[in-house]
Amino acid sequence: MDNEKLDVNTTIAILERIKDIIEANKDYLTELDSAIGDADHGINMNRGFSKAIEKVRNNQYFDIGSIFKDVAMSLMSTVGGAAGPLYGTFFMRASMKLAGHKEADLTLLAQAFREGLNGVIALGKAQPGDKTMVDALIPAIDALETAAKEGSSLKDGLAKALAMAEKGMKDTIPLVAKKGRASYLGERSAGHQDPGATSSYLILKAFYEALEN
Amino acid sequence: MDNEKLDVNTTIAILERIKDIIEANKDYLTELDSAIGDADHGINMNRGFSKAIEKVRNNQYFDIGSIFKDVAMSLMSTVGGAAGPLYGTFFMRASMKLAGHKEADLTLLAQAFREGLNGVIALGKAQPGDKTMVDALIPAIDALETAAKEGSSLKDGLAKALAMAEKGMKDTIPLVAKKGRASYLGERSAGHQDPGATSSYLILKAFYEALEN
Amino acid sequence: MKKLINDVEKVVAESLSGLAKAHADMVKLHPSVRAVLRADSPREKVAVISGGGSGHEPMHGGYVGFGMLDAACPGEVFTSPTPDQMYEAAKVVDGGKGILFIVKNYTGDIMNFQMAADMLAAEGIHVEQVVINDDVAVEDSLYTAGRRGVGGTVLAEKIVGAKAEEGGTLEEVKRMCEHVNANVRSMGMALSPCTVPAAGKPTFELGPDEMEIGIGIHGEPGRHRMKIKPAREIVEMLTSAIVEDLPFKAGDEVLAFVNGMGGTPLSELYIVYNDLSDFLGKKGIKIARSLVGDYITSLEMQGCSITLLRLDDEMKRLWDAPVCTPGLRWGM
Amino acid sequence: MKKLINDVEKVVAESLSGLAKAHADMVKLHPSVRAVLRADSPREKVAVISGGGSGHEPMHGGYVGFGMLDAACPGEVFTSPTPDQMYEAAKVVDGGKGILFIVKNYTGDIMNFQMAADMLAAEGIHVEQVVINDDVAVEDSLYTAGRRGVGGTVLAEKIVGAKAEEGGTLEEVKRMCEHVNANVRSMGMALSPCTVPAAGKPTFELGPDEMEIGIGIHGEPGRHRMKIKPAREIVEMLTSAIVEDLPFKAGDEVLAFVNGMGGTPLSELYIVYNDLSDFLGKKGIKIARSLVGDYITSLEMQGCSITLLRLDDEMKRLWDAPVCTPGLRWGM
Ligand SMILES: Nc1ncnc2c1ncn2[C@@H]1O[C@H](COP(=O)(O)OP(=O)(O)O)[C@@H](O)[C@H]1O
Ligand SMILES: Nc1ncnc2c1ncn2[C@@H]1O[C@H](COP(=O)(O)OP(=O)(O)O)[C@@H](O)[C@H]1O
Ligand SMILES: [Mg+2]
Ligand SMILES: [Mg+2]
Ligand SMILES: [Mg+2]
Ligand SMILES: [Mg+2]
Repeated sequence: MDNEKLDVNTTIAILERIKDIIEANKDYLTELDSAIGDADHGINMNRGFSKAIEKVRNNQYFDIGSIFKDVAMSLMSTVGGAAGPLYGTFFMRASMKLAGHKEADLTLLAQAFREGLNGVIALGKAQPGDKTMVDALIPAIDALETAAKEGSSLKDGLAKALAMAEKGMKDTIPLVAKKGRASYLGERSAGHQDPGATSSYLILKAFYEALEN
Repeated sequence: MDNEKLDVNTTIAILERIKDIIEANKDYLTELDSAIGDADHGINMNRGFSKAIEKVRNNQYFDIGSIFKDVAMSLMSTVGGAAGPLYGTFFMRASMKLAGHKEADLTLLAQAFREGLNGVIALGKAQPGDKTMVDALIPAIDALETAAKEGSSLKDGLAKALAMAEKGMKDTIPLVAKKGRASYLGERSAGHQDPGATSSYLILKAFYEALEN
Repeated sequence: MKKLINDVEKVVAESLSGLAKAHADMVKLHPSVRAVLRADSPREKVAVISGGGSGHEPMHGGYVGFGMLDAACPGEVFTSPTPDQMYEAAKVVDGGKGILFIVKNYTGDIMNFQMAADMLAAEGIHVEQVVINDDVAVEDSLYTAGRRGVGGTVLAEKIVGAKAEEGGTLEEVKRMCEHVNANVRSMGMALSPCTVPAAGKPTFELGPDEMEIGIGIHGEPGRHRMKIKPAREIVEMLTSAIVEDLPFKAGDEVLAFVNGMGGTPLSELYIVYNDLSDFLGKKGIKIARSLVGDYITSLEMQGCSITLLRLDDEMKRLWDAPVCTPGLRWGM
Repeated sequence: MKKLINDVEKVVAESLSGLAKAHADMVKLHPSVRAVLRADSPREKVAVISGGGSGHEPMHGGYVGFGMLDAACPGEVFTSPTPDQMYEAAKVVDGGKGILFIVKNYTGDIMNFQMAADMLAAEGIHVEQVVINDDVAVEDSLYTAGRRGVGGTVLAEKIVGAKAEEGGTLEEVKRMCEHVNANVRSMGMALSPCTVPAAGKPTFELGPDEMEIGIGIHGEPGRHRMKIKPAREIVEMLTSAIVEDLPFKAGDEVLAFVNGMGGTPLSELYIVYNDLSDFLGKKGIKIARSLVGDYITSLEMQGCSITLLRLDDEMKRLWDAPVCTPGLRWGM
């Protein structure tokens, strides 16, 4: 396992970490979703990443793109709701950038994430400030790219991305939702943190923490 | 109004009093019925006596039997449940004894009540100790007859009957119900006072109190 | 108390008015007493009449129509109807072939229907009565009120209604009703109590992890209170009591009826049906017909009841016969 | 949480299994993905497929059968189904005449159905989609998720299913679905919240004297919370919003649909229908057809929704056409 490059083993370790973090935060995410949605986000994400890690554990990989692709397919066919196709698309589009690569440095990872984010925006049509996962992902991936340009280490780059994701996530609190179920609440959606922005933050946290060890 | 004889005016005053007492105890009777029955006894009795007094108020009477008969018909067609036919029968059978009488002394009243009670027993087939209204009515009417034989005043007779009804009512508490809805509870019906015995006691109480004034 | 009502005194009247307006092609209300009548009655057949306390909707008003009831007489919530209702309803739907009263075994129902039967007999109208008493939760004895009439009543009304519709005589229709009653057993349970509108509070209390087994349909408490269990174990408890009682035997064909108490989602009733099907399968009892849904309820109570009816060919044929009522409809 | 279930992870699977066992004459389950299929499909007609989160039973699985849906794809409770479900279901029920997806307007549903449509298109199967968005409680705007699909979906599935059954082309069937959607409006309210089994607690809290107006069907909170009111005033609030929106006018003929959210007694729905009938009568709007009951629910939520569909002769004919599904049945 190499902490400066994302290789197959590191990627699998990250997925294990995502699964653990999502599982640990299942009730928290569901609670956030019950305030402004339909109380299933944590349940859905947990189901998805449990299936994804199962699939990944049972396979042999020679490039990291294939891992991302299997994750994408698992999420797509098990999460459902809005988050399923969105995260499925994120990992699918990222996997296309990573296809054939035995490892990724910060620059490649930033490119893959940008592709993923573009997929999410194309599918969900959310604008920044609409109170969705996009509000955590955009600043995080912007930071990742900047760090890559500045020649940061993978770990430092993810640390900066994570900090921006956290800020983006918290900044969703006062927003009035314009997309997804929370939008039905109109003004009443303000004052609550967006569940999808929170799960995006947690996924990035897992990337960072898995590399830390 | 004569306190030693039940004339038309006294009988109407008694009915007003029954209506008031039942209304005041509507929730209490319903609560007793909710413990071992279906939570409607107070509601049913209140509906019945409200209708009965309405009918009686709108009529002119020349004998007390006709009043009892109108009460019987009202109860029969508005109370429903078990209590409707039972109290309907009580007043109907009593009215037959009182038919044509402008007034009743203690002896005649005791005879009328005995007839009524016999009707209740014939219809409902309850034995003493089955935890029904019969458990209040039997000792009360026994006492009424004894008092009549002893030459008591109407008021004293009713006082004795009322005391016995109260005892009979309270004595239903430890009993296991054998008739009516409470019987479905088996042993669990013990420890609760029977709603029908309670309404019988309240009706006798109204007789007594109306005469007291 | 949270209810979609206007006035606790008017819940039955307004609900019946809504029923009649929504299903004017099938039912109408009696002009003077509280009774739901077939829109097309009277016809030359045995008239089948049922009734009982309200709060069990769609029973009985929802079962008035072709192939089922000719009239239903609803009392106040959980309170037997009064004799004048059955008397007046019978006078309208009587087609000269006699009348069958289907009565659930409750002291009040028995007495009120009996009084109506006496009043009608006095006018030369031939009335027969069958008392349904299928609830195995209640100990039966000559010296008690006996078993309650519950889910079996719905099946009896359908099958007996079909028998009357196809031209059965009063004697035949009555015998079929007794036959259904002899072959049907039920038991119910509740996860939560219900609230009689006029009473304003729940008929009993249940802890957050408790359920009540052997519940009736009037919000009366059941026989046992216990910690809540998985659906599979609840089904086993209820169905074991039912199967042992008749008893139902391997090879028997049954109609399996999973009934919701009013506040239970249909999805849960299907889970119960799934477990019931497994349970009966293991006993070698064959489900030949089924019914799943809210058919005899207790206001908003959460819970279910299970009813099994041992079928023969005639009962199957009568069950399958067309029926067109607000609450049960097929074949037309 | 009190529910008749065995395992929070298995509620959907076991419930579907019960549905399929109870109605084997009408429906069967797909062997590999979670989908309810017509027992007799495929046939040479346009196949109509719907789906969405579970918890709304009988919708959608209960609407599979003659004259309505060819397949239903249920997701987890309140969670959109995944594309593989619609994809595999479509491959089974495709009769070569094309497929219509009836989709409720929720971000997740839209995206998952779209993905399935793309996958099918890639294999040369012609799929059209109509998105139902009848909930007037939600402000509509190009820049938001738009209105939800609620009660109108049930009516669309019935009418569109009949159009497909009588041999309509994909284009015609799609146009009918758009026509229904253009003429239908709904609004709902809740007296109590519901509990997603896997979440274990209510989706929101309501005080003992509060109700929530403008509720959706996913236990999501509504737009206004207020003190509970008599049914008549609730009907007026919901129906005014509906009538003003289309707008419905004096002389219009409508289908009036009073829907229960799952935990509301039928008797209360009839009270609501009674008030609705009065309200529309005063406005000169004529009820030509009606539907009262639990047809699109939110688990055990107490509350109701009102849906009005402006009818024309063709919609009336298609509404009256025979339908034979577990949840809706007449004419056969
Ligand atoms: N159009 C969209 N674009 C991006 N993200 C979205 C969009 N709609 C919803 N989301 C995200 O999805 C999250 C909800 O996911 P989830 O609860 O799993 O789905 P559902 O709303 O279908 O129940 C929201 O918190 C939001 O972050
Ligand atoms: N067979 C019977 N004989 C005498 N009294 C009876 C009988 N059955 C029931 N009762 C009386 O009726 C009371 C219940 O009346 P009520 O609640 O109005 O009727 P229901 O049980 O039909 O709801 C009981 O408390 C009991 O005193
Ligand atoms: Mg959600
Ligand atoms: Mg009672
Ligand atoms: Mg009663
Ligand atoms: Mg969801």
